[in-house]
Amino acid sequence: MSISSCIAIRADVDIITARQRGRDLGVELGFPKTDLALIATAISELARNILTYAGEGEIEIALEDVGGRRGLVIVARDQGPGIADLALALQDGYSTSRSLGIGLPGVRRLMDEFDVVSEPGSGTVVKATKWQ
Amino acid sequence: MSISSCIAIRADVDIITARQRGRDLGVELGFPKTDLALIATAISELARNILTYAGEGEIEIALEDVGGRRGLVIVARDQGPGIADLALALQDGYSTSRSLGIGLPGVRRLMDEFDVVSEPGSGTVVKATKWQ
Amino acid sequence: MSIPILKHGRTLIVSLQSEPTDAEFVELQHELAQRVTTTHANGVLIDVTALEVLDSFATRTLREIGQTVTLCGARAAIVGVQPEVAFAMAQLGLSLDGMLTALDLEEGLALLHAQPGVGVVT
Amino acid sequence: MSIPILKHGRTLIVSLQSEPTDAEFVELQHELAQRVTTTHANGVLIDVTALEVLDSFATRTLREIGQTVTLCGARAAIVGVQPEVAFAMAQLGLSLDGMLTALDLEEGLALLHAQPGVGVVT
Ligand SMILES: Nc1ncnc2c1ncn2[C@@H]1O[C@H](COP(=O)(O)OP(=O)(O)O)[C@@H](O)[C@H]1O
Ligand SMILES: Nc1ncnc2c1ncn2[C@@H]1O[C@H](COP(=O)(O)OP(=O)(O)O)[C@@H](O)[C@H]1O
Repeated sequence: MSISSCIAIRADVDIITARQRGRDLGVELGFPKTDLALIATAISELARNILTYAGEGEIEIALEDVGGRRGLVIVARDQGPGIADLALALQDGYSTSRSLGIGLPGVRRLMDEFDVVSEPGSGTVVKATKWQ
Repeated sequence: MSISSCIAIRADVDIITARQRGRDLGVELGFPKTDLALIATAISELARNILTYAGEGEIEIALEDVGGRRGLVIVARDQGPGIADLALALQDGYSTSRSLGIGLPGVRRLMDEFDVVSEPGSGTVVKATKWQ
Repeated sequence: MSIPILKHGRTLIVSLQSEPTDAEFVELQHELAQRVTTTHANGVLIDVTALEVLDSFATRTLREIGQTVTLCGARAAIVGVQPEVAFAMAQLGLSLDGMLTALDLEEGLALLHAQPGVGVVT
Repeated sequence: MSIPILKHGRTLIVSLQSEPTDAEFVELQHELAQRVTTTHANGVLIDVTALEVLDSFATRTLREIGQTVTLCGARAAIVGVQPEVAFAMAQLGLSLDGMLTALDLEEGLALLHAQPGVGVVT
Protein backbone atom coordinates (compact mmCIF):
# COMPACT_ATOMS: atom_id res chain seq x y z
CA MET A 1 0.00 0.00 0.00
CA SER A 2 1.40 3.37 -1.00
CA ILE A 3 1.45 5.61 2.03
CA SER A 4 2.57 8.89 0.54
CA SER A 5 2.47 10.58 -2.81
CA CYS A 6 3.80 13.90 -4.03
CA ILE A 7 2.48 15.66 -7.14
CA ALA A 8 4.19 18.68 -8.69
CA ILE A 9 1.62 21.37 -9.59
CA ARG A 10 2.66 23.33 -12.67
CA ALA A 11 -0.29 23.21 -15.08
CA ASP A 12 -4.05 22.72 -14.87
CA VAL A 13 -3.81 19.01 -15.71
CA ASP A 14 -1.78 18.52 -12.53
CA ILE A 15 -4.85 19.56 -10.52
CA ILE A 16 -6.71 16.58 -11.97
CA THR A 17 -3.78 14.22 -11.35
CA ALA A 18 -3.49 15.37 -7.74
CA ARG A 19 -7.14 14.89 -6.87
CA GLN A 20 -7.19 11.52 -8.64
CA ARG A 21 -4.20 10.44 -6.56
CA GLY A 22 -5.97 11.60 -3.39
CA ARG A 23 -9.04 9.62 -4.31
CA ASP A 24 -6.98 6.51 -5.00
CA LEU A 25 -5.27 6.71 -1.63
CA GLY A 26 -8.64 7.31 0.01
CA VAL A 27 -10.04 4.19 -1.66
CA GLU A 28 -7.04 2.14 -0.45
CA LEU A 29 -7.64 3.38 3.07
CA GLY A 30 -11.30 2.39 2.82
CA PHE A 31 -12.86 5.88 3.06
CA PRO A 32 -16.59 6.02 2.22
CA LYS A 33 -17.62 7.49 -1.13
CA THR A 34 -18.78 10.78 0.42
CA ASP A 35 -15.39 11.38 2.04
CA LEU A 36 -13.63 10.61 -1.25
CA ALA A 37 -15.54 13.44 -2.91
CA LEU A 38 -14.73 15.82 -0.04
CA ILE A 39 -11.02 14.90 -0.19
CA ALA A 40 -10.83 15.24 -3.98
CA THR A 41 -12.60 18.60 -3.88
CA ALA A 42 -10.28 19.91 -1.15
CA ILE A 43 -7.22 18.86 -3.16
CA SER A 44 -8.65 20.55 -6.23
CA GLU A 45 -9.10 23.87 -4.44
CA LEU A 46 -5.64 23.83 -2.86
CA ALA A 47 -3.91 22.80 -6.10
CA ARG A 48 -5.65 25.57 -8.04
CA ASN A 49 -4.59 28.14 -5.44
CA ILE A 50 -0.97 27.04 -5.91
CA LEU A 51 -1.28 27.49 -9.67
CA THR A 52 -3.13 30.82 -9.45
CA TYR A 53 -1.19 32.54 -6.69
CA ALA A 54 2.23 30.90 -6.60
CA GLY A 55 2.59 29.68 -10.20
CA GLU A 56 3.90 26.31 -9.03
CA GLY A 57 4.28 24.11 -5.99
CA GLU A 58 3.37 20.62 -4.82
CA ILE A 59 0.65 18.57 -3.22
CA GLU A 60 1.62 15.80 -0.85
CA ILE A 61 -0.95 13.21 0.10
CA ALA A 62 -0.11 10.88 2.98
CA LEU A 63 -1.52 8.44 5.48
CA GLU A 64 -1.39 9.56 9.08
CA ASP A 65 -1.68 7.13 11.93
CA VAL A 66 -2.06 8.60 15.40
CA GLY A 67 -2.42 5.89 18.00
CA GLY A 68 -4.30 3.61 15.64
CA ARG A 69 -6.55 6.38 14.35
CA ARG A 70 -5.96 6.72 10.66
CA GLY A 71 -6.38 9.76 8.51
CA LEU A 72 -5.56 11.12 5.10
CA VAL A 73 -3.41 14.24 5.11
CA ILE A 74 -3.16 16.75 2.29
CA VAL A 75 -0.22 19.15 2.35
CA ALA A 76 -0.19 21.95 -0.25
CA ARG A 77 3.18 23.68 -0.41
CA ASP A 78 4.52 26.54 -2.50
CA GLN A 79 7.29 29.17 -2.51
CA GLY A 80 4.93 31.86 -3.83
CA PRO A 81 4.20 35.33 -2.49
CA GLY A 82 2.49 34.06 0.66
CA ILE A 83 -0.69 35.42 2.22
CA ALA A 84 -0.45 38.86 3.84
CA ASP A 85 -3.70 38.77 5.79
CA LEU A 86 -4.65 35.21 6.72
CA ALA A 87 -7.79 36.15 8.63
CA LEU A 88 -9.08 37.90 5.50
CA ALA A 89 -8.06 35.04 3.19
CA LEU A 90 -10.07 32.63 5.37
CA GLN A 91 -13.23 34.68 4.95
CA ASP A 92 -15.91 33.47 2.56
CA GLY A 93 -15.98 35.55 -0.58
CA TYR A 94 -12.59 37.19 -0.15
CA SER A 95 -10.45 36.86 -3.25
CA THR A 96 -7.55 38.77 -4.77
CA SER A 97 -8.23 37.15 -8.16
CA ARG A 98 -11.35 36.90 -10.29
CA SER A 99 -12.35 33.86 -8.28
CA LEU A 100 -15.22 33.07 -5.87
CA GLY A 101 -13.08 33.32 -2.74
CA ILE A 102 -14.42 30.20 -1.06
CA GLY A 103 -11.42 27.92 -1.59
CA LEU A 104 -9.66 28.24 1.76
CA PRO A 105 -12.74 28.60 4.02
CA GLY A 106 -14.39 25.84 1.96
CA VAL A 107 -11.51 23.40 2.42
CA ARG A 108 -11.65 24.13 6.14
CA ARG A 109 -15.30 23.01 6.11
CA LEU A 110 -14.64 19.94 3.94
CA MET A 111 -11.87 18.52 6.14
CA ASP A 112 -11.62 17.66 9.86
CA GLU A 113 -8.41 19.54 10.57
CA PHE A 114 -7.05 22.57 8.79
CA ASP A 115 -3.92 24.63 9.21
CA VAL A 116 -2.24 27.37 7.18
CA VAL A 117 1.28 28.66 7.64
CA SER A 118 2.17 31.55 5.40
CA GLU A 119 4.31 34.63 5.48
CA PRO A 120 4.59 37.25 2.77
CA GLY A 121 7.66 36.39 0.72
CA SER A 122 8.19 32.90 2.06
CA GLY A 123 5.41 30.88 0.50
CA THR A 124 2.40 29.04 1.83
CA VAL A 125 1.82 25.65 3.42
CA VAL A 126 -1.71 24.38 3.94
CA LYS A 127 -2.27 21.13 5.84
CA ALA A 128 -5.68 19.48 5.96
CA THR A 129 -6.64 16.13 7.44
CA LYS A 130 -9.65 13.84 7.07
CA TRP A 131 -9.99 11.24 9.84
CA GLN A 132 -11.45 7.86 9.18
CA MET B 1 -0.60 50.18 -38.94
CA SER B 2 -1.66 52.72 -36.31
CA ILE B 3 -0.02 51.80 -33.06
CA SER B 4 -1.52 54.29 -30.68
CA SER B 5 -4.68 56.31 -30.46
CA CYS B 6 -5.93 58.85 -27.96
CA ILE B 7 -9.59 59.74 -27.54
CA ALA B 8 -10.81 62.65 -25.43
CA ILE B 9 -13.78 61.65 -23.26
CA ARG B 10 -16.17 64.56 -22.72
CA ALA B 11 -19.63 63.27 -23.74
CA ASP B 12 -21.40 59.94 -24.01
CA VAL B 13 -20.75 59.64 -27.76
CA ASP B 14 -17.02 59.62 -26.97
CA ILE B 15 -17.54 56.32 -25.15
CA ILE B 16 -18.74 54.78 -28.39
CA THR B 17 -15.88 56.32 -30.39
CA ALA B 18 -13.32 55.02 -27.88
CA ARG B 19 -14.54 51.45 -27.89
CA GLN B 20 -14.85 51.45 -31.67
CA ARG B 21 -11.24 52.62 -31.91
CA GLY B 22 -10.18 49.84 -29.51
CA ARG B 23 -12.00 47.27 -31.61
CA ASP B 24 -10.36 48.55 -34.80
CA LEU B 25 -6.89 48.33 -33.32
CA GLY B 26 -7.72 44.86 -32.00
CA VAL B 27 -8.79 43.78 -35.49
CA GLU B 28 -5.54 45.14 -36.97
CA LEU B 29 -3.57 43.18 -34.40
CA GLY B 30 -5.49 40.05 -35.28
CA PHE B 31 -7.27 39.48 -31.96
CA PRO B 32 -10.03 36.83 -32.06
CA LYS B 33 -13.67 37.98 -32.03
CA THR B 34 -14.17 37.07 -28.38
CA ASP B 35 -11.22 39.21 -27.27
CA LEU B 36 -12.52 42.14 -29.35
CA ALA B 37 -15.75 42.09 -27.36
CA LEU B 38 -13.83 41.90 -24.07
CA ILE B 39 -11.60 44.83 -25.07
CA ALA B 40 -14.51 47.00 -26.29
CA THR B 41 -16.47 46.29 -23.11
CA ALA B 42 -13.49 47.18 -20.90
CA ILE B 43 -12.99 50.47 -22.75
CA SER B 44 -16.67 51.25 -22.39
CA GLU B 45 -16.60 50.77 -18.61
CA LEU B 46 -13.45 52.85 -18.13
CA ALA B 47 -14.64 55.66 -20.40
CA ARG B 48 -17.97 55.87 -18.60
CA ASN B 49 -16.20 56.05 -15.22
CA ILE B 50 -14.20 59.03 -16.52
CA LEU B 51 -17.39 60.76 -17.58
CA THR B 52 -19.32 59.94 -14.42
CA TYR B 53 -16.69 60.58 -11.77
CA ALA B 54 -14.16 62.98 -13.34
CA GLY B 55 -16.32 64.80 -15.91
CA GLU B 56 -13.64 64.46 -18.56
CA GLY B 57 -10.40 62.73 -19.39
CA GLU B 58 -8.90 60.54 -22.08
CA ILE B 59 -8.56 56.97 -23.24
CA GLU B 60 -5.33 55.89 -24.87
CA ILE B 61 -5.21 52.65 -26.81
CA ALA B 62 -1.82 51.30 -27.79
CA LEU B 63 0.07 48.28 -28.98
CA GLU B 64 2.54 46.84 -26.49
CA ASP B 65 5.36 44.57 -27.56
CA VAL B 66 7.33 42.86 -24.81
CA GLY B 67 10.00 40.61 -26.27
CA GLY B 68 7.83 39.67 -29.24
CA ARG B 69 4.71 39.12 -27.16
CA ARG B 70 2.10 41.57 -28.36
CA GLY B 71 -0.75 43.05 -26.41
CA LEU B 72 -3.31 45.79 -26.58
CA VAL B 73 -3.09 48.32 -23.77
CA ILE B 74 -5.90 50.57 -22.60
CA VAL B 75 -4.96 53.56 -20.46
CA ALA B 76 -7.81 55.58 -18.94
CA ARG B 77 -6.60 58.88 -17.52
CA ASP B 78 -8.36 61.74 -15.76
CA GLN B 79 -7.66 64.68 -13.42
CA GLY B 80 -10.82 64.05 -11.43
CA PRO B 81 -11.30 63.60 -7.67
CA GLY B 82 -9.43 60.27 -7.57
CA ILE B 83 -10.42 57.18 -5.60
CA ALA B 84 -10.08 57.38 -1.82
CA ASP B 85 -10.38 53.66 -1.03
CA LEU B 86 -9.09 51.57 -3.91
CA ALA B 87 -9.66 48.20 -2.21
CA LEU B 88 -13.31 49.16 -1.78
CA ALA B 89 -13.65 50.47 -5.37
CA LEU B 90 -12.36 47.13 -6.66
CA GLN B 91 -15.05 45.17 -4.86
CA ASP B 92 -18.02 43.89 -6.84
CA GLY B 93 -21.12 45.93 -6.16
CA TYR B 94 -19.40 48.93 -4.59
CA SER B 95 -20.50 52.19 -6.18
CA THR B 96 -20.69 55.82 -5.10
CA SER B 97 -23.19 56.54 -7.91
CA ARG B 98 -26.46 54.82 -8.76
CA SER B 99 -24.52 52.39 -10.84
CA LEU B 100 -23.98 48.60 -10.60
CA GLY B 101 -20.47 48.88 -9.16
CA ILE B 102 -18.96 46.17 -11.32
CA GLY B 103 -17.00 48.39 -13.70
CA LEU B 104 -13.55 48.23 -12.12
CA PRO B 105 -13.64 44.64 -10.81
CA GLY B 106 -15.28 43.63 -14.10
CA VAL B 107 -12.54 45.18 -16.23
CA ARG B 108 -10.01 43.34 -14.11
CA ARG B 109 -11.78 40.09 -15.01
CA LEU B 110 -12.07 40.96 -18.70
CA MET B 111 -8.39 41.81 -19.21
CA ASP B 112 -5.13 39.94 -18.52
CA GLU B 113 -3.39 42.70 -16.61
CA PHE B 114 -4.92 45.48 -14.59
CA ASP B 115 -3.49 48.35 -12.63
CA VAL B 116 -4.98 51.44 -10.96
CA VAL B 117 -3.06 54.46 -9.71
CA SER B 118 -5.18 57.03 -7.95
CA GLU B 119 -4.90 59.50 -5.17
CA PRO B 120 -7.65 61.76 -3.84
CA GLY B 121 -7.21 65.11 -5.52
CA SER B 122 -4.78 64.03 -8.23
CA GLY B 123 -6.89 62.02 -10.62
CA THR B 124 -7.01 58.40 -11.70
CA VAL B 125 -5.02 56.29 -14.16
CA VAL B 126 -6.21 52.79 -15.00
CA LYS B 127 -4.06 50.57 -17.21
CA ALA B 128 -5.36 47.30 -18.57
CA THR B 129 -3.70 44.92 -21.02
CA LYS B 130 -4.96 42.06 -23.16
CA TRP B 131 -2.21 39.77 -24.43
CA GLN B 132 -2.43 38.07 -27.77
CA MET C 1 -36.40 60.14 -30.91
CA SER C 2 -33.60 58.59 -32.91
CA ILE C 3 -34.43 54.91 -32.28
CA PRO C 4 -37.52 53.82 -34.27
CA ILE C 5 -40.21 51.73 -32.55
CA LEU C 6 -42.31 49.55 -34.87
CA LYS C 7 -45.66 47.99 -34.09
CA HIS C 8 -46.53 44.44 -35.13
CA GLY C 9 -49.96 43.39 -33.88
CA ARG C 10 -49.82 44.12 -30.17
CA THR C 11 -46.04 43.85 -30.00
CA LEU C 12 -43.65 46.80 -30.12
CA ILE C 13 -40.39 46.02 -31.90
CA VAL C 14 -37.15 47.94 -31.48
CA SER C 15 -34.19 47.03 -33.68
CA LEU C 16 -31.06 48.69 -32.37
CA GLN C 17 -29.09 49.24 -35.57
CA SER C 18 -26.15 51.28 -34.36
CA GLU C 19 -24.72 51.50 -30.84
CA PRO C 20 -27.05 53.82 -28.90
CA THR C 21 -25.51 56.46 -26.65
CA ASP C 22 -26.35 56.42 -22.95
CA ALA C 23 -28.82 59.26 -23.50
CA GLU C 24 -30.55 57.37 -26.33
CA PHE C 25 -30.89 54.29 -24.14
CA VAL C 26 -32.57 56.33 -21.42
CA GLU C 27 -34.83 58.02 -23.98
CA LEU C 28 -35.82 54.58 -25.29
CA GLN C 29 -36.80 53.53 -21.79
CA HIS C 30 -39.17 56.52 -21.41
CA GLU C 31 -40.54 56.18 -24.91
CA LEU C 32 -41.33 52.47 -24.60
CA ALA C 33 -43.23 52.92 -21.36
CA GLN C 34 -45.33 55.67 -23.00
CA ARG C 35 -46.00 53.61 -26.11
CA VAL C 36 -47.01 50.46 -24.25
CA THR C 37 -49.71 52.44 -22.52
CA THR C 38 -50.89 54.55 -25.46
CA THR C 39 -50.87 51.75 -28.05
CA HIS C 40 -52.19 49.06 -25.73
CA ALA C 41 -49.24 46.80 -26.54
CA ASN C 42 -48.74 43.62 -24.53
CA GLY C 43 -45.25 42.76 -25.68
CA VAL C 44 -41.94 44.50 -26.41
CA LEU C 45 -39.09 42.98 -28.38
CA ILE C 46 -35.65 44.57 -28.40
CA ASP C 47 -33.30 43.23 -31.05
CA VAL C 48 -29.63 43.71 -30.17
CA THR C 49 -28.17 41.53 -32.97
CA ALA C 50 -26.19 44.47 -34.38
CA LEU C 51 -24.60 45.46 -31.06
CA GLU C 52 -20.99 44.50 -30.41
CA VAL C 53 -20.99 45.62 -26.78
CA LEU C 54 -23.49 45.48 -23.93
CA ASP C 55 -21.72 47.11 -21.02
CA SER C 56 -22.96 47.60 -17.47
CA PHE C 57 -24.89 50.76 -18.35
CA ALA C 58 -26.66 49.19 -21.34
CA THR C 59 -27.46 46.07 -19.32
CA ARG C 60 -28.86 48.05 -16.43
CA THR C 61 -30.99 50.10 -18.80
CA LEU C 62 -32.30 47.01 -20.60
CA ARG C 63 -33.21 45.49 -17.23
CA GLU C 64 -34.96 48.71 -16.25
CA ILE C 65 -36.83 48.71 -19.56
CA GLY C 66 -37.97 45.16 -18.76
CA GLN C 67 -39.17 46.26 -15.33
CA THR C 68 -40.88 49.40 -16.61
CA VAL C 69 -42.67 47.57 -19.39
CA THR C 70 -43.76 44.84 -16.99
CA LEU C 71 -45.14 47.43 -14.56
CA CYS C 72 -47.15 48.86 -17.45
CA GLY C 73 -48.66 45.41 -17.95
CA ALA C 74 -46.70 44.05 -20.91
CA ARG C 75 -43.71 41.69 -21.28
CA ALA C 76 -40.33 42.49 -22.78
CA ALA C 77 -37.80 40.18 -24.37
CA ILE C 78 -34.24 40.81 -25.58
CA VAL C 79 -33.30 38.95 -28.74
CA GLY C 80 -30.10 38.42 -30.72
CA VAL C 81 -27.39 38.81 -28.07
CA GLN C 82 -24.25 37.70 -29.95
CA PRO C 83 -22.13 34.92 -28.42
CA GLU C 84 -19.06 37.16 -27.92
CA VAL C 85 -21.21 39.80 -26.29
CA ALA C 86 -22.79 37.21 -23.99
CA PHE C 87 -19.36 35.90 -23.04
CA ALA C 88 -18.06 39.39 -22.24
CA MET C 89 -21.16 40.14 -20.16
CA ALA C 90 -20.74 36.94 -18.16
CA GLN C 91 -17.06 37.78 -17.52
CA LEU C 92 -17.99 41.29 -16.44
CA GLY C 93 -20.52 39.78 -14.05
CA LEU C 94 -23.65 40.90 -15.85
CA SER C 95 -26.81 39.02 -16.63
CA LEU C 96 -30.26 39.86 -17.90
CA ASP C 97 -31.77 38.09 -14.90
CA GLY C 98 -35.49 38.31 -14.80
CA MET C 99 -35.75 39.16 -18.48
CA LEU C 100 -36.93 36.98 -21.32
CA THR C 101 -34.32 36.24 -23.97
CA ALA C 102 -34.58 34.59 -27.38
CA LEU C 103 -32.38 33.86 -30.38
CA ASP C 104 -34.05 36.19 -32.86
CA LEU C 105 -37.19 38.22 -33.54
CA GLU C 106 -39.22 35.22 -34.70
CA GLU C 107 -38.46 33.19 -31.59
CA GLY C 108 -38.91 36.27 -29.45
CA LEU C 109 -42.45 36.67 -30.79
CA ALA C 110 -43.18 33.01 -30.09
CA LEU C 111 -41.75 33.37 -26.58
CA LEU C 112 -43.85 36.47 -25.83
CA HIS C 113 -46.94 34.69 -27.08
CA ALA C 114 -46.19 31.74 -24.81
CA GLN C 115 -46.37 34.07 -21.79
CA PRO C 116 -49.58 33.90 -19.80
CA GLY C 117 -51.82 36.81 -20.73
CA VAL C 118 -49.84 37.79 -23.81
CA GLY C 119 -50.65 35.03 -26.29
CA VAL C 120 -54.39 35.04 -25.68
CA VAL C 121 -55.15 38.57 -26.83
CA THR C 122 -54.03 39.31 -30.37
CA MET D 1 -12.15 21.21 -29.30
CA SER D 2 -11.65 18.19 -27.11
CA ILE D 3 -15.15 18.02 -25.61
CA PRO D 4 -17.70 16.86 -28.20
CA ILE D 5 -21.00 18.73 -28.54
CA LEU D 6 -23.86 16.69 -30.00
CA LYS D 7 -27.08 18.05 -31.48
CA HIS D 8 -30.43 16.42 -30.81
CA GLY D 9 -33.27 18.35 -32.45
CA ARG D 10 -32.73 21.88 -31.22
CA THR D 11 -30.87 20.81 -28.09
CA LEU D 12 -27.09 20.75 -27.77
CA ILE D 13 -25.85 17.92 -25.56
CA VAL D 14 -22.46 17.78 -23.85
CA SER D 15 -21.50 14.62 -21.99
CA LEU D 16 -18.45 15.28 -19.88
CA GLN D 17 -16.78 11.88 -19.94
CA SER D 18 -13.49 12.60 -18.22
CA GLU D 19 -12.67 15.44 -15.85
CA PRO D 20 -12.12 18.53 -18.03
CA THR D 21 -9.15 20.78 -17.31
CA ASP D 22 -9.79 24.43 -16.46
CA ALA D 23 -8.80 25.42 -20.00
CA GLU D 24 -11.22 22.89 -21.50
CA PHE D 25 -14.05 24.24 -19.34
CA VAL D 26 -13.44 27.79 -20.59
CA GLU D 27 -13.21 26.56 -24.19
CA LEU D 28 -16.54 24.80 -23.72
CA GLN D 29 -18.09 28.08 -22.59
CA HIS D 30 -16.96 29.87 -25.79
CA GLU D 31 -17.91 26.99 -28.02
CA LEU D 32 -21.42 26.56 -26.60
CA ALA D 33 -22.28 30.26 -26.99
CA GLN D 34 -21.12 30.13 -30.63
CA ARG D 35 -23.00 26.93 -31.35
CA VAL D 36 -26.27 28.14 -29.84
CA THR D 37 -26.26 31.06 -32.25
CA THR D 38 -24.97 29.27 -35.34
CA THR D 39 -27.09 26.12 -34.99
CA HIS D 40 -30.17 27.92 -33.75
CA ALA D 41 -30.36 25.72 -30.66
CA ASN D 42 -32.82 26.59 -27.93
CA GLY D 43 -31.54 24.27 -25.24
CA VAL D 44 -28.22 23.06 -23.85
CA LEU D 45 -27.80 19.98 -21.65
CA ILE D 46 -24.56 19.33 -19.80
CA ASP D 47 -24.25 15.84 -18.39
CA VAL D 48 -21.85 15.64 -15.43
CA THR D 49 -22.75 12.07 -14.37
CA ALA D 50 -19.15 10.91 -14.88
CA LEU D 51 -17.57 13.71 -12.83
CA GLU D 52 -16.38 12.92 -9.30
CA VAL D 53 -15.59 16.54 -8.44
CA LEU D 54 -17.19 19.89 -9.16
CA ASP D 55 -14.95 22.40 -7.47
CA SER D 56 -15.33 26.17 -7.26
CA PHE D 57 -13.79 26.75 -10.67
CA ALA D 58 -15.98 24.19 -12.43
CA THR D 59 -19.07 25.49 -10.67
CA ARG D 60 -18.34 29.09 -11.58
CA THR D 61 -17.77 28.11 -15.19
CA LEU D 62 -20.99 26.07 -15.34
CA ARG D 63 -22.88 29.06 -13.93
CA GLU D 64 -21.26 31.34 -16.51
CA ILE D 65 -22.19 28.87 -19.25
CA GLY D 66 -25.79 29.03 -18.03
CA GLN D 67 -25.72 32.85 -18.11
CA THR D 68 -24.02 33.04 -21.52
CA VAL D 69 -26.40 30.54 -23.10
CA THR D 70 -29.41 32.31 -21.58
CA LEU D 71 -28.20 35.68 -22.87
CA CYS D 72 -27.98 34.15 -26.34
CA GLY D 73 -31.64 33.14 -26.03
CA ALA D 74 -31.50 29.45 -25.13
CA ARG D 75 -31.81 27.57 -21.82
CA ALA D 76 -29.17 25.40 -20.14
CA ALA D 77 -29.60 22.56 -17.69
CA ILE D 78 -27.04 20.52 -15.74
CA VAL D 79 -27.89 16.88 -15.36
CA GLY D 80 -26.47 13.96 -13.40
CA VAL D 81 -24.77 15.68 -10.44
CA GLN D 82 -23.84 12.71 -8.23
CA PRO D 83 -25.00 12.76 -4.59
CA GLU D 84 -21.45 12.77 -3.18
CA VAL D 85 -20.51 15.61 -5.51
CA ALA D 86 -23.58 17.60 -4.51
CA PHE D 87 -22.73 17.03 -0.83
CA ALA D 88 -19.14 18.23 -1.31
CA MET D 89 -20.35 21.29 -3.23
CA ALA D 90 -22.75 22.20 -0.44
CA GLN D 91 -20.00 21.81 2.18
CA LEU D 92 -17.69 23.99 0.12
CA GLY D 93 -20.45 26.59 -0.07
CA LEU D 94 -21.27 26.22 -3.77
CA SER D 95 -24.57 26.03 -5.55
CA LEU D 96 -25.84 26.05 -9.11
CA ASP D 97 -28.32 28.78 -8.18
CA GLY D 98 -30.23 30.12 -11.12
CA MET D 99 -29.53 27.06 -13.25
CA LEU D 100 -31.92 24.31 -14.25
CA THR D 101 -30.94 20.87 -12.95
CA ALA D 102 -32.30 17.39 -13.62
CA LEU D 103 -31.53 13.78 -12.75
CA ASP D 104 -30.42 12.62 -16.16
CA LEU D 105 -30.49 13.47 -19.87
CA GLU D 106 -34.05 12.26 -20.37
CA GLU D 107 -35.44 14.37 -17.53
CA GLY D 108 -33.25 17.25 -18.61
CA LEU D 109 -34.79 17.19 -22.08
CA ALA D 110 -38.28 17.14 -20.57
CA LEU D 111 -37.38 20.03 -18.28
CA LEU D 112 -36.00 22.14 -21.16
CA HIS D 113 -39.10 21.46 -23.24
CA ALA D 114 -41.31 22.58 -20.37
CA GLN D 115 -39.66 26.04 -20.48
CA PRO D 116 -41.79 28.70 -22.17
CA GLY D 117 -40.61 29.26 -25.72
CA VAL D 118 -38.44 26.18 -25.81
CA GLY D 119 -40.98 23.41 -26.17
CA VAL D 120 -43.30 25.28 -28.54
CA VAL D 121 -40.96 25.91 -31.43
CA THR D 122 -39.38 22.76 -32.85
N1 LIG E 1 -1.11 29.43 -2.19
C1 LIG E 1 -1.40 30.73 -2.04
N2 LIG E 1 -0.43 31.68 -2.18
C2 LIG E 1 -0.71 33.00 -2.03
N3 LIG E 1 -1.95 33.48 -1.76
C3 LIG E 1 -2.95 32.59 -1.61
C4 LIG E 1 -2.75 31.19 -1.75
N4 LIG E 1 -3.93 30.58 -1.55
C5 LIG E 1 -4.84 31.54 -1.30
N5 LIG E 1 -4.26 32.76 -1.33
C6 LIG E 1 -4.91 34.07 -1.08
O1 LIG E 1 -6.08 33.88 -0.30
C7 LIG E 1 -7.23 34.37 -0.99
C8 LIG E 1 -8.43 33.51 -0.70
O2 LIG E 1 -8.21 32.20 -1.22
P1 LIG E 1 -9.47 31.27 -1.52
O3 LIG E 1 -10.36 31.29 -0.33
O4 LIG E 1 -8.96 29.95 -1.95
O5 LIG E 1 -10.25 32.01 -2.66
P2 LIG E 1 -9.91 32.25 -4.19
O6 LIG E 1 -8.79 31.33 -4.58
O7 LIG E 1 -11.19 31.93 -4.86
O8 LIG E 1 -9.54 33.70 -4.28
C9 LIG E 1 -6.82 34.38 -2.44
O9 LIG E 1 -7.58 35.29 -3.21
C10 LIG E 1 -5.34 34.75 -2.36
O10 LIG E 1 -5.19 36.15 -2.19
N1 LIG F 1 -12.16 57.60 -12.84
C1 LIG F 1 -12.61 57.62 -11.57
N2 LIG F 1 -12.48 58.71 -10.78
C2 LIG F 1 -12.94 58.73 -9.51
N3 LIG F 1 -13.58 57.68 -8.93
C3 LIG F 1 -13.75 56.56 -9.66
C4 LIG F 1 -13.29 56.46 -11.01
N4 LIG F 1 -13.61 55.23 -11.46
C5 LIG F 1 -14.22 54.59 -10.44
N5 LIG F 1 -14.30 55.39 -9.35
C6 LIG F 1 -14.89 55.05 -8.02
O1 LIG F 1 -14.88 53.64 -7.87
C7 LIG F 1 -16.22 53.15 -7.66
C8 LIG F 1 -16.39 51.80 -8.30
O2 LIG F 1 -16.27 51.92 -9.70
P1 LIG F 1 -16.91 50.80 -10.63
O3 LIG F 1 -16.49 49.46 -10.11
O4 LIG F 1 -16.55 51.11 -12.04
O5 LIG F 1 -18.45 50.91 -10.39
P2 LIG F 1 -19.52 52.02 -10.80
O6 LIG F 1 -18.90 52.91 -11.82
O7 LIG F 1 -20.65 51.20 -11.32
O8 LIG F 1 -19.84 52.72 -9.52
C9 LIG F 1 -17.12 54.22 -8.24
O9 LIG F 1 -18.41 54.19 -7.67
C10 LIG F 1 -16.34 55.49 -7.89
O10 LIG F 1 -16.57 55.85 -6.55
